[in-house]
Amino acid sequence: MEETSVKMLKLTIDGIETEAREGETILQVAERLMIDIPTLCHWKFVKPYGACRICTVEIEVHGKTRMVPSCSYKVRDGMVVKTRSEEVIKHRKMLLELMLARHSQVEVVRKLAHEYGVDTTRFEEMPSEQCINCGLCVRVCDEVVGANALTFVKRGTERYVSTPFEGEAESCIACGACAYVCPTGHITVQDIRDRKYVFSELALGPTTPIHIPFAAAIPGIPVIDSHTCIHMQTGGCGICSKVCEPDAIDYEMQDTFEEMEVGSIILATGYKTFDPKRAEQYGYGRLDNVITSLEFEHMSHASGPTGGAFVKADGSEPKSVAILHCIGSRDKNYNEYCSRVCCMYSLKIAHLIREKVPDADIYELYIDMRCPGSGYEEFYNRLLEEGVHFIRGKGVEVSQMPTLATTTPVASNSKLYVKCEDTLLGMPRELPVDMVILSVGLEPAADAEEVARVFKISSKADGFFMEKHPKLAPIDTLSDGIFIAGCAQGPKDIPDSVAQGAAAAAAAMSLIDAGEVALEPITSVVDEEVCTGCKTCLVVCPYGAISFDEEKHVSVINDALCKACGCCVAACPSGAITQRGFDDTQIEAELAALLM
Amino acid sequence: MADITTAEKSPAKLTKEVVRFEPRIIGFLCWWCSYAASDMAGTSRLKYPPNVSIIRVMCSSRVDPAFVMRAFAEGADGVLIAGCHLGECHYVSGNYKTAARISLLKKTLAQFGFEDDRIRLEWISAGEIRKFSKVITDMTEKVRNLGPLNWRENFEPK
Amino acid sequence: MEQPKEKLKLGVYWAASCGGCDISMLEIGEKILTVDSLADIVLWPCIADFKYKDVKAYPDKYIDVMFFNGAIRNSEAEEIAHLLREKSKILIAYGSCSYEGGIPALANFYSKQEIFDRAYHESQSTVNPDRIEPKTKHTENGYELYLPEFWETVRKLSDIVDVDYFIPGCPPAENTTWSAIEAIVSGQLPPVGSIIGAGNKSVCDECPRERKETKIKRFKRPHEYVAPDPEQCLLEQGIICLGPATRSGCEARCINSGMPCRGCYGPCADVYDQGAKMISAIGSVLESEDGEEIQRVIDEIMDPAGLFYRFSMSHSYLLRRRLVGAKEEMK
Amino acid sequence: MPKIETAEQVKRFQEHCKSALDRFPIVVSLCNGTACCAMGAKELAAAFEKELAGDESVKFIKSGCHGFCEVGPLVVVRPLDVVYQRVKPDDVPEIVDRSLRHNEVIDRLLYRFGDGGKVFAKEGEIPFYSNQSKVVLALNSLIDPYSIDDYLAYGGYSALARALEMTPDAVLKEITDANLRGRGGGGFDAGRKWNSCRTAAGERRHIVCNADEGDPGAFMDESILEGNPHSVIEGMVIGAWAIGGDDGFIYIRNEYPRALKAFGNALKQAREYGFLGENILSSGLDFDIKVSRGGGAFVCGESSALFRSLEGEVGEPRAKYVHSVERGYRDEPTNLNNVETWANVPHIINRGAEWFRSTGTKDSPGTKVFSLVGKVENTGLIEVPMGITLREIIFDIGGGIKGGKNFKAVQTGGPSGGCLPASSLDLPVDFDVLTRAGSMMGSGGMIVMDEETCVVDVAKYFTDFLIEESCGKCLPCREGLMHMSGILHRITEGKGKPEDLRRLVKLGDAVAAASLCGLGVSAPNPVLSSIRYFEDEYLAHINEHRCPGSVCSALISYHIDPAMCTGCGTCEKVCPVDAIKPVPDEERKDGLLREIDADVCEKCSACKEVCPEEAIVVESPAVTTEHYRENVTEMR
Repeated sequence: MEETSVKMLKLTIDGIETEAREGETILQVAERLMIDIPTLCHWKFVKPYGACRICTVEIEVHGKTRMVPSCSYKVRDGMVVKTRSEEVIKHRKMLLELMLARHSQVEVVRKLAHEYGVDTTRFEEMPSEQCINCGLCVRVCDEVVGANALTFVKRGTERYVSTPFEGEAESCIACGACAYVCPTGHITVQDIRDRKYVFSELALGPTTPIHIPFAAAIPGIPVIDSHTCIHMQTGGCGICSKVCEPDAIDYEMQDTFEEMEVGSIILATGYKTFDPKRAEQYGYGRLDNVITSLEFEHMSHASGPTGGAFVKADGSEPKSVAILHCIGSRDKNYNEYCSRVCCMYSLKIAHLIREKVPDADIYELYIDMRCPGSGYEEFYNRLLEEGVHFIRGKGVEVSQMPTLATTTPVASNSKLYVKCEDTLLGMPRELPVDMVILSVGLEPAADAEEVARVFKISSKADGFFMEKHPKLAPIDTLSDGIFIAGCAQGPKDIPDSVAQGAAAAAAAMSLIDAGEVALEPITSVVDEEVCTGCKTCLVVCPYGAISFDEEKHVSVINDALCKACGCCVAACPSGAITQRGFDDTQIEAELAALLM
Repeated sequence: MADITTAEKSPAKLTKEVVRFEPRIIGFLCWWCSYAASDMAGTSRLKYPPNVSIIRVMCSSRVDPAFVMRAFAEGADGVLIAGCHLGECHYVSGNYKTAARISLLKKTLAQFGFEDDRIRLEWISAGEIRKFSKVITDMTEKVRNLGPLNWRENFEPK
Repeated sequence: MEQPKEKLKLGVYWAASCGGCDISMLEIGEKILTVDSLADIVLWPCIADFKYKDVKAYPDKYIDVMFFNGAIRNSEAEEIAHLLREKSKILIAYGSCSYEGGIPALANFYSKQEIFDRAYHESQSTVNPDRIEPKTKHTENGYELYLPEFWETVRKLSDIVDVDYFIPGCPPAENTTWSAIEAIVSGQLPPVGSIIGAGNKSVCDECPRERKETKIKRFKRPHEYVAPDPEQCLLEQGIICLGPATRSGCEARCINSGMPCRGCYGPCADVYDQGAKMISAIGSVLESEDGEEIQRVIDEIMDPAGLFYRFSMSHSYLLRRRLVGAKEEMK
Repeated sequence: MPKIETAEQVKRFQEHCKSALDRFPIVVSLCNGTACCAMGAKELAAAFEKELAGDESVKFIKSGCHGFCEVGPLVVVRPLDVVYQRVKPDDVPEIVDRSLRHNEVIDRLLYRFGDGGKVFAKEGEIPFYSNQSKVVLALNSLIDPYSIDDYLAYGGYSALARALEMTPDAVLKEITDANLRGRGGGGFDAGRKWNSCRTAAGERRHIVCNADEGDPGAFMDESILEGNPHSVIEGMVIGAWAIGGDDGFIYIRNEYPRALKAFGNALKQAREYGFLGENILSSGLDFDIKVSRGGGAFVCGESSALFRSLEGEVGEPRAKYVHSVERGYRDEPTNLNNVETWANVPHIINRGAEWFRSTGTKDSPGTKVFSLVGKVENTGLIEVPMGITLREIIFDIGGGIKGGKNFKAVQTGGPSGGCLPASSLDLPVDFDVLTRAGSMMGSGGMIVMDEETCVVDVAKYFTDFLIEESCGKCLPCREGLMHMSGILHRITEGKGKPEDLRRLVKLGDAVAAASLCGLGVSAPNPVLSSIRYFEDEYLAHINEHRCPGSVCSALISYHIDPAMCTGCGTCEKVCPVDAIKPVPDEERKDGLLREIDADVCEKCSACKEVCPEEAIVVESPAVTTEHYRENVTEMR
């Protein structure tokens, strides 16, 4: 719409003469003039609703006075608006008094009523209801989110907000918009997944759809998470683009796929941690206060959900903590290999806990302490001196009740009992603790198989990428020019990963520096004397390395393109093609030698 | 292995029927997958019978059926060809050629009076070291049960 | 053709043969007169009566050139082969049978007993209630009669004796025969053991049809050859043609008649086992990238051994079908 | 039946229908309205059909509502022109024999005014009818609502034919000149509305008929739809022509199955005849009407809620500071009129604006249909010219208050209307006058109350009804009404406080001023108007704990007047709580034979209704049995 076509209207609000565009509501104009009109059911991103009537103002048009809701009443030329006339105040008081009768405990209502000097109601008071039926949630879900997961049920005084058939709304995308707009806190987002959350933040995923990826991200520009962005889920919302003054929001931006031609590739695709839900005996996801080492790291971080405080699910400080080593590692049931890093990080966790809760009882339940590396053993010794209890025996089970007859139950219902066999004492033990931290092992990245397929490299039985030679070529793969580094190749700690990464980079650079690649001299070659031009080889070559010389009527193999599979050699009916290093006579000689 | 050494060292045992027939099997292994698997199986100390003698090829599609026939003619009791899984050929499509050739070869060999188990085509990826050892073990046992082929005895005049 | 100083002594012999080779020698037409002017026939059982004793009577290396056709099926053929080797300066395996076993060698897919059973008992035209079978020795009226022994396996000539040259073909084409004769007469012979008269490439070299590099979706059986495209490669049209794996020299005579090559000229220069090579070639040109479909197409090929080893059974690595239980018999 | 394609064909077909109708020398019209059906019209119809089987001289019509519901079932025999009332199936053979075959009038079936009063035979002579002037309802007793031919025989669809020959402007001018005001309640100028809709910006225009008649005791629209559905269709098509409507809807509440059926049938016939569909009467007008059934929410009579319901959404009103003519159904220009308004349109086109304005008052011309119910002798459906006084309606047409009791008030305009007292009886009934008097015209409900009615109770009843029907969207209506009802309940229970009246008025004013839609705005009307006119009654409740109408159960007690009681014991038998006991001989005083135990009595009034001697008396304020017994003489 062109600016010029908008009609400007003159009006007076509380004695201030102003202009407004045709179609604007009184409330919009008043907001512009910083005139405060109270509202309860209004939010500028949903259509005016006119349910709470608190925004009622007095207008005078052509000498006639009326009370109208400012949120939905459109300005008219020559209109005189009084937002705080005696009549208006009287009305608001009456309405607030009515609200107080039903919503006496609702903060937003009480506050507003108090502003108008209404602290008690003359009307019969009812048990306080949290929902004031403002309908913001319903409208947000409809107009902004587009999910329509909420609606009003029944009518009149029985009216209330609910989901379809009072059940779990299928169309709900769990965006939390309803809870966000709810002025009374009546709507909360409940985590109904099986994992009881330790931190709401963890359970809800990455904060809001728009966020700066992580603290100190460069560039420090917020991104929109397309998986949780309402607009990208339902096509609704779009509020951010409405409020962004520089107009920097672009929903059309897509992930783009860039194709690059490269000479060498380093695969450093990392790992994922073992999911302890697979080991049900440890109660992860089932018991509060059983967390993974990574979750501890998150909590321990100064910008984490607890600001670095080490607390239990109920917010209290744990006085005893068990750190269980080798969860998912060195275990025939899950992964047989040692994840290499867990011993050291478990020691670090113990140290951090000692710092945060100096009087806590800290137990490390280990199979073997594996501390090779610079300064590692020394750190272990330091921990021993810090009074951490080391128990040689793997944690077997975590439960809420003691299972061993010998265990004396502790008079606290929030204790967790960690069962283990203390192999040094030679007896089973059960430790009552406040919190259990599972030192989860390292596993190949979730898409390792896919990556291996794409890059045509091999994986080891445990799923990590296979190096060309475990000792002599630990960063090479069987595919020339493809290198692996870090945990993609197998569990390793940061120094090892850095070393391997540097080595892989150097190897890749050496290829770049050389500028040319030495091929193994095992390509195939056509004997032009024998070749009759039957073209069978042209059909079989997957690389198009064979061309046909029409003049000589023979096939010709391009050495640079030939990858030396030898398929054409076998296929050549006249035996005109031979593969260097793998010609028929050589193979037959091998055969003869083997069968001698 | 123990069997063989024992048999060699104590001639007395040779006279007994209990001497086990040790088949000679030629294995044509693709460098990229099954050969790598055999390597890994070795470094992983996986056990499998020593009856398969391995010839490394760059791709299973290098295996000319003539090699197989030659192997049998020269005295092999079985031939194993192993390559990458279909669709995962290092050379894009080589193993499809192998599949077709070996299939046709098996059909032909059947007419020559070969038991099906004497020639075997397997897809073994580099990671499948257990499959590799399983295939070797299984094939050795099967060929052992079939008995020696002794192809030359078919036609070499006595 | 230059007249040699002395007239050549020429022999032609047939072992397990159909006689076609003998006739093919006449296919050179009026050139036979040239041959006659250049050479004397000292042995040719097909056209004149020669006795073993006559041949035995020849001094060693008496015969300048010996054309030996037919495979070695029995002890008689073997004996004569040895004899002729002794009496000949140049021994030539003439025709597919002596060169690579030929049609008789298809008998290698059967055992001797199976052949006897079929020939002397099972065939509909045979009445043999006493189940009489040929014996190598028979006594009649006090006379001992001998029959050659029927071998288990048909062999090519070169398996029995050293052969100097080979002329392939079933039968060898006119120009193959003639160019071989020319080479012999002119004395411009390649090293011993070579193939003469034929080309060094494959039939495709002589084939006028065009190969378009299309892959094959399915194979047709002979009764399905309905008017193939006369311009396009037969193999590409799904008709199994052994041309690519067969030595040239025949001028693609079958293909030019609309029939696929059956491989009578034997393997190409660098190949030993023609059948194996053909299996490899056929397996390379299928279009499919689906294991099951590949299997289905392969299953459509009937009698692959008979197809790929029609002439070359004795020139293969495996030589014959496995004799089940033969091991015990032999021991 | 080929479609009628021109005005000429309409005329010819009308003549054809008329002559077909004229072939019957005798017409029997049985009122098949809801009330008459409830009183046995169905059985009666079966009896007639049986009796008249094979008789080709008689046309038997099951017509729409004749209006005089009080005395149904009604049968009209023409050309004898006699009205039989309260006819039973047993009477049918006699009617057929005497009235049909022998042109005799059966006296005992005629309407009598009062006991042994004057007997009326002809329809035009009966005061109930003679004081009406029927326009919209005129054809109700004449035609079979299921026969479009009947409607055509009486000139039906000639207005459509005529209108389609006029320009839309000319039609619009005619309606504007007639000053037709919306009969749905607001009395908004229909001509103006049509014009606004016609000129509103929008691609499609919708013509909607509001038949969501939810007022308790109102059945005007129902009767029109059941009795003469084609007049509504005709009116809507004319409207579509004038406004440029693209499609039509009628929103009928699902509680009107008979109306739905009749209207559905009429739509089918109209389509068949070509009065609906494409290129109606070769005018180029494409128009059809879809029926949308309401779910029974009173608020859906409100235009914005009705449109939401039409759209398939929850029927909730919206803030409508933009008129529905501009943004109605699907936010497109929509012209909404109620059934009666549309039914008036053909008459205006047929007879002209001048004729229309000749009836009624200057500002409210024409006639209005009312459903006259309550404590009046002649209840029923009436159509009267605007400007007629309430007194004429209640006393002349209605025949006065039932049982000779005194008039107390009349509630006009349904539950959102107001209670008008005797002092307002001489007010001329039109839109503006009623509004000024604190009530409203509404869609035409008229409930008459006698002295035994408690206005507080009535106000409470209507308020509770509106609480039930309030959508609950806006705070004042949802919460305010509830608290008003709470106060009213308290008052009727005798727990009223002196400040309650002021609070009710303040609350009522707030609700009226701040509510979102018409329902809330008018909801306090019953309370406010009754306080305005009957403050004394409220005060009697609050201060004296007395219910002047002897209705509010907490403020009354039932007793037996010993002077009247004969001791028959009928009351004892019907009492559901065994509160009535014979008085032991030794305690009898002043001839008291039976006594009601006020502590046990549930005040259900069952005894009062059955007592043949009218010996049951109601005292207010309530007194105990002992008190009554001791002071019975005094109290009498």
